[in-house]
Amino acid sequence: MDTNLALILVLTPLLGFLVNVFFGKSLGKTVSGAIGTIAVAISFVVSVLLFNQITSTGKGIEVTLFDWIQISNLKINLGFLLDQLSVLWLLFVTGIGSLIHLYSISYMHDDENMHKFFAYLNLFVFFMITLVIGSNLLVLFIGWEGVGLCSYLLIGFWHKNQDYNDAAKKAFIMNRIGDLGLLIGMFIIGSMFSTLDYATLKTAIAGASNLNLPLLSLAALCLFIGACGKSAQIPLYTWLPDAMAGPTPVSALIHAATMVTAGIFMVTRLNFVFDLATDVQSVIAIIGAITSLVAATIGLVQTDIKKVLAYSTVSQLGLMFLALGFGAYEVAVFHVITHAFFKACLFLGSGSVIHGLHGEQDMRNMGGLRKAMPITFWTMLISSLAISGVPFFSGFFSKDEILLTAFHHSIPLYVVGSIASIMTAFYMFRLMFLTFFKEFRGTEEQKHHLHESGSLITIPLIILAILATFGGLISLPGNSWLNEYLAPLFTKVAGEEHHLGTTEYTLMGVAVLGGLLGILIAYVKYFKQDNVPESNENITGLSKVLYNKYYVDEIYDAVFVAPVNSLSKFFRDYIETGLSAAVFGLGKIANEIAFQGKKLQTGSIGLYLFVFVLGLCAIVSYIFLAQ
Amino acid sequence: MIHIPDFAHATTVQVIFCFLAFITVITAFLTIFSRNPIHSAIYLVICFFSIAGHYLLLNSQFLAVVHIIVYSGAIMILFLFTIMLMNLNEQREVHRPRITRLGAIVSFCLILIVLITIFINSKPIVGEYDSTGEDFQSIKVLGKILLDEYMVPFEFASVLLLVAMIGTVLLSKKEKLNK
Amino acid sequence: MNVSTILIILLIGAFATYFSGDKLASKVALLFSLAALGCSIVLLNNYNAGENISLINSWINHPKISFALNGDGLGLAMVLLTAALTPIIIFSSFGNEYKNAKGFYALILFMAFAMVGTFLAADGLLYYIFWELALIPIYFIALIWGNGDAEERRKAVVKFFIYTLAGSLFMLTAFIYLYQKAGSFLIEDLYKVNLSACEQFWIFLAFFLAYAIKIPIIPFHTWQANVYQKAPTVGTMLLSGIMLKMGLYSVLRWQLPIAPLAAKEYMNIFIALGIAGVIYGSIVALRQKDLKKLLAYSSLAHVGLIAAGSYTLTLDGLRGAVLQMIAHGFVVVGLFFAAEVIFRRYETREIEEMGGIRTQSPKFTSMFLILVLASVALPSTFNFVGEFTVLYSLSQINIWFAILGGTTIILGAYYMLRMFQHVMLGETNSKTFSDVTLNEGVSFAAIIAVLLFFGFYPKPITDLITPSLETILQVINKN
Amino acid sequence: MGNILNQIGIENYIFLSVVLFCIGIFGVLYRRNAIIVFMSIEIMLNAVNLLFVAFSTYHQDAQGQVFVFFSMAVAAAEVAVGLAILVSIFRNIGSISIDNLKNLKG
Repeated sequence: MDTNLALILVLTPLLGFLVNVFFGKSLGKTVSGAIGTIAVAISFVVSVLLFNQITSTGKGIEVTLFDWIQISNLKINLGFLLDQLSVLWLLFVTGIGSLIHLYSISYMHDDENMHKFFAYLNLFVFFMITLVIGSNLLVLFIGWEGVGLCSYLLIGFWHKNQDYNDAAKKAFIMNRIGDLGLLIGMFIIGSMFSTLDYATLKTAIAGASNLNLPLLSLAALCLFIGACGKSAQIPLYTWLPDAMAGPTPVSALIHAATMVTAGIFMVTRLNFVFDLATDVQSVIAIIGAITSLVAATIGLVQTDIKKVLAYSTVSQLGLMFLALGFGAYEVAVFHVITHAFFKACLFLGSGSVIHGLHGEQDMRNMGGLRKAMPITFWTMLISSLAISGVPFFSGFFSKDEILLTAFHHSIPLYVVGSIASIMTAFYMFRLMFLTFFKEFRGTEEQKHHLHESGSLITIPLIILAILATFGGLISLPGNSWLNEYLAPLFTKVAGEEHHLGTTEYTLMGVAVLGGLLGILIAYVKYFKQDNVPESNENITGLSKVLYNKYYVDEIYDAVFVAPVNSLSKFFRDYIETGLSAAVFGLGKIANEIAFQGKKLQTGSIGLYLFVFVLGLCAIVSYIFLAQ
Repeated sequence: MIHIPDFAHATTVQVIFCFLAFITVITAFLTIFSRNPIHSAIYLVICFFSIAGHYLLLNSQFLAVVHIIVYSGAIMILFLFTIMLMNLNEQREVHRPRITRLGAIVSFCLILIVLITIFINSKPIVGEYDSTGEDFQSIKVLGKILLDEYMVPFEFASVLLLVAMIGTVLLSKKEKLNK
Repeated sequence: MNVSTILIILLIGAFATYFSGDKLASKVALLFSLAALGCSIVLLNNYNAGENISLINSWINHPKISFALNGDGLGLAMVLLTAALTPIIIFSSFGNEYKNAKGFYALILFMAFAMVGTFLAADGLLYYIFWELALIPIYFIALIWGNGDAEERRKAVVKFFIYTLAGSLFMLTAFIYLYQKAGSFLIEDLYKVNLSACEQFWIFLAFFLAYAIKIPIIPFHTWQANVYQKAPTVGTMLLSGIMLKMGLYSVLRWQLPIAPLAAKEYMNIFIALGIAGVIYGSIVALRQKDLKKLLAYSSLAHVGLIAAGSYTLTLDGLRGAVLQMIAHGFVVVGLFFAAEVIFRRYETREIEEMGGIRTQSPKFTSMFLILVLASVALPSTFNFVGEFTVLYSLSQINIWFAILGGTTIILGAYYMLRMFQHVMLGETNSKTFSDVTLNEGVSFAAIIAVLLFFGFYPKPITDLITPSLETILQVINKN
Repeated sequence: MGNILNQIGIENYIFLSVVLFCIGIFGVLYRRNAIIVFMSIEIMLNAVNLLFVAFSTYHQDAQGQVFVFFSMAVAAAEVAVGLAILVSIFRNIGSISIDNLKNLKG
């Protein structure tokens, strides 16, 4: 029964994918969209069933299908593990996935390749489910690379534009750098414990005496590099903003709500490994904090509505890693969930705006959309309040817990995180003010066509906004349902349960004030003073550096890509020809010897005979006289 | 060990041997040195006759006869015919460079010295010359061996001669021009 | 029924094809290659049922040479690869018109015959004969039916021929030396010979020269790109899909067990050479302008990794190497076929002149993309299984080997996706690109089906090859 | 019947043969006239034949003489063909000096 449920869960999206690939075109746009949506919705229903089962029994379900790869000291099954963590992930992956599928039916309706879009989305859900429910690291890796592939396909969905293709390629390759780290981490773990299975690994580590801790730390570090690639942390974050080239639902689903949280999922899944590698945990925390700050600063000056949201995503992911670095896995998971709600809502809202403006993404050409698109405005406002940490919205609780954890472990990181939060509030409201308030700054024609999107677009928005508002309820401070639910996963005793004391309330107050401060600055700057960001040429000074994302792309190009390319040219033009010449040189040497030797053949019989006689003498005397 | 003929008390056989050997060597040299090919050929005939004499001395009459027929008769006639056919005389001989002569002399001396040194150095054990008393070289015996033990090579020799004959005819046939 | 049946089928097929005339040749060849495939599957069944399918007949008494064919799991796996790829290759050529087709198809079957012989031979000299025999058909195929300027082609092909032949001569020398020691060319006897470390070193080196040129391992690869480019695609497929597996297979079957001490002693050097090939091949592939050349260098990178896996002398390394050999065989045939499909429509192999095919031919794009992804070893394709196993074995030797070898994951993705982007994506091409025909589609589908099926379920192949690899490892570790 | 070599000694025959053989070699090297070169070759052949016969007597064995017989047959064939070649060379280039026969030059 469990096996069947798991198989239905995984295979329905795959079936949807296959149907859409082979018959999508002939079925028509609406039908193919419906098939895609229903496939994911079925998975969602199954997830809910599994969730019920797990909450009632409190035990995970293990499903083993068959042997996959045999390696001498480890046997890798193709199997699934459905426990609290994976089912939680499943719920919001399939749940938000269904909503976004629904949304896409309307959003992508003008695209001639809509059936393909749904095929890819279904394939993505399939791989994401595989990633989440895999019972060992290698099955996770199937999903891990699979979602990377879907991300590649969907970023480059409009494949006629080579810039988009570049972005897609970049995403795939950067992810692969992380994947190599993940692989190496797997190798180390595999050779240390002879297993890649989570359950076995957990018992092996718990039961192991005198562990080789440095090696384990190295493994953890490698795994973290993998997480960096997928979850867009420094130094592998630059692909995510570029990934906004894809259609907006993709940005919402893959590059905000689900795929990018895979790194957090993996770290949480392997918490027993990371708990032992305390050095690596510090590294994670520091990188998380820096990422969140750097991305937030870049987000301050971006003018592309989706880029702002992209950097905001990177920044929020950084906060989650900050929490992971302190071993506060449940806090990170909590933020993943709330973030999924409000960020998906924000992206879908921005998609609605872009849809309304027929592809316009630059905020400098927006404004005053509040009246034309009220539902979009209100849902986005709610989500912005949530992400800014305004009290009683979901983001408030989760972000506050992260900062609280940070405060308990490291004041500097807490400060960095708080600054990033203030900036978040600022740029989110900058976005809101520039987009929805004041007068419309676009062309007359666009203005003429301004309209609220259809119900297929607004319904998911409303649902997500509701979730963004009340999502915080699953883990209220001091009375956390989530912590209890996830408790069986973690080895650590939940001794650090925060008592709500003065410190906590003070910190909460500070966070709220900070958020409000950010909103206030944005209000003053972009509503009162009616500033509009300068056009590209007029950006100077620090903002130019920020606007150009600290020139990180250029630096990467100069440091990694360009040398490899010139090395390639050098190899092609010199080494290859050189080696080839060396081989031909051998032939030429033989040729030359022959040419020189040919001169000995004078054709003069007398000379031949003379030499012959000499040779005869030499041989005969050697044979008879040498002894 | 080497048996040096004692000229003072030389037997008839020894005298004949020395005489024949002298003629052989001298005519051989003359064959090479005479400028006129006709003379060379005539000296060569003499040389062959003297070698036939050696054969007789060694009591192999059959070979001596065959030698005279084949060499002095057939081969030398061929030589003479060829020379005459080409109308060769000493004028046509190109004067050779000195280096060639030097080379020839050097190799002559060298190979002579080497061969003789080898022979002397190899310390041949020459004991008593045994004589079984059997007849081993009469025509009768030779014929038996030739047609018994060496039947196949004998046949092949005839084939060889036939082939050589055909080849010669083909080679000397004038090619028909422009055909 | 023993393994000689398949050889006989292929040989008869070659003659039958030649005498069937130009019109029927391709069909007859396909028929016989399918028969060979069927035969190999029957043999596989018999083998799995425990039947002895080997064959030993004495052939020449002095020197003692036997006509010995050994049908063990490893050999059978390689035979299956050959028997499965040959029909695909022949079928894929149906869209082309060849002059003197009967000779062409007969040579293909003859080459398959020689390669199957190489995989099965259990006698040193017989093996050597088959090994060299395989060279002759490809020489003519590349020379007569190749493309590009005839003079340059001749140069490239002759270079290839002489180069590989010269390498093989060292192997022959090694075999003759071994014969002096063992008094027989039979592989079991050669395994038993006791050689000093010094002798093993020289024999190892002699074998290595032959194999390094054939595989090719850098720096012996200079023939590869040119020949791949100049040969007709069928020839390139045969070369890259099967023939270079001969070299890799021989490393496992002959080189390592005969000279195990040397293999252990110099393991690191040869692994490093293989990995250098991975990195070098990947980097050179980045900037290739010719599609077939790019694929040639990608092939160089992949076989470098396979060779590195073989030289680890661990069960994982050998097993991964064999799995990767088979996977790479299918992928590379598919990729070259894709290049050919493009060439049939565009008459060019220059990447710059392509682009924008995706809008015109979505089906072809999907198939090509799957092959590209398989080539970069995406999990759930067969290549991943092999690559993962090989990399894992490398990590057991030294973690740096795994890291450096693992760069293939990054660089491979880089050059393959870059190629894919420039060939398939972008603005719609002005030249029309008709979608794949049924013939082409069937070839692609067959390859992709194999890759995906074994990607999820490699167990049949693993089970087939593991016992023979364990035997080989026992020989390696006997002292 | 006594052995004739009792009186002469095999070594004298060997010396004679060696000298004859060397004269032959000398002739081949010294002369440029192809016919004389041929004659020199005949001298060398005869030197060997002589040695055969001498040793045949020494061993009291007829085999040596049989060999001489075959060698003569071969020599006859050789001379016939060789002279035919010389004739046709002379016909073509009007000379039989071996200095002119350098077509095999590399």
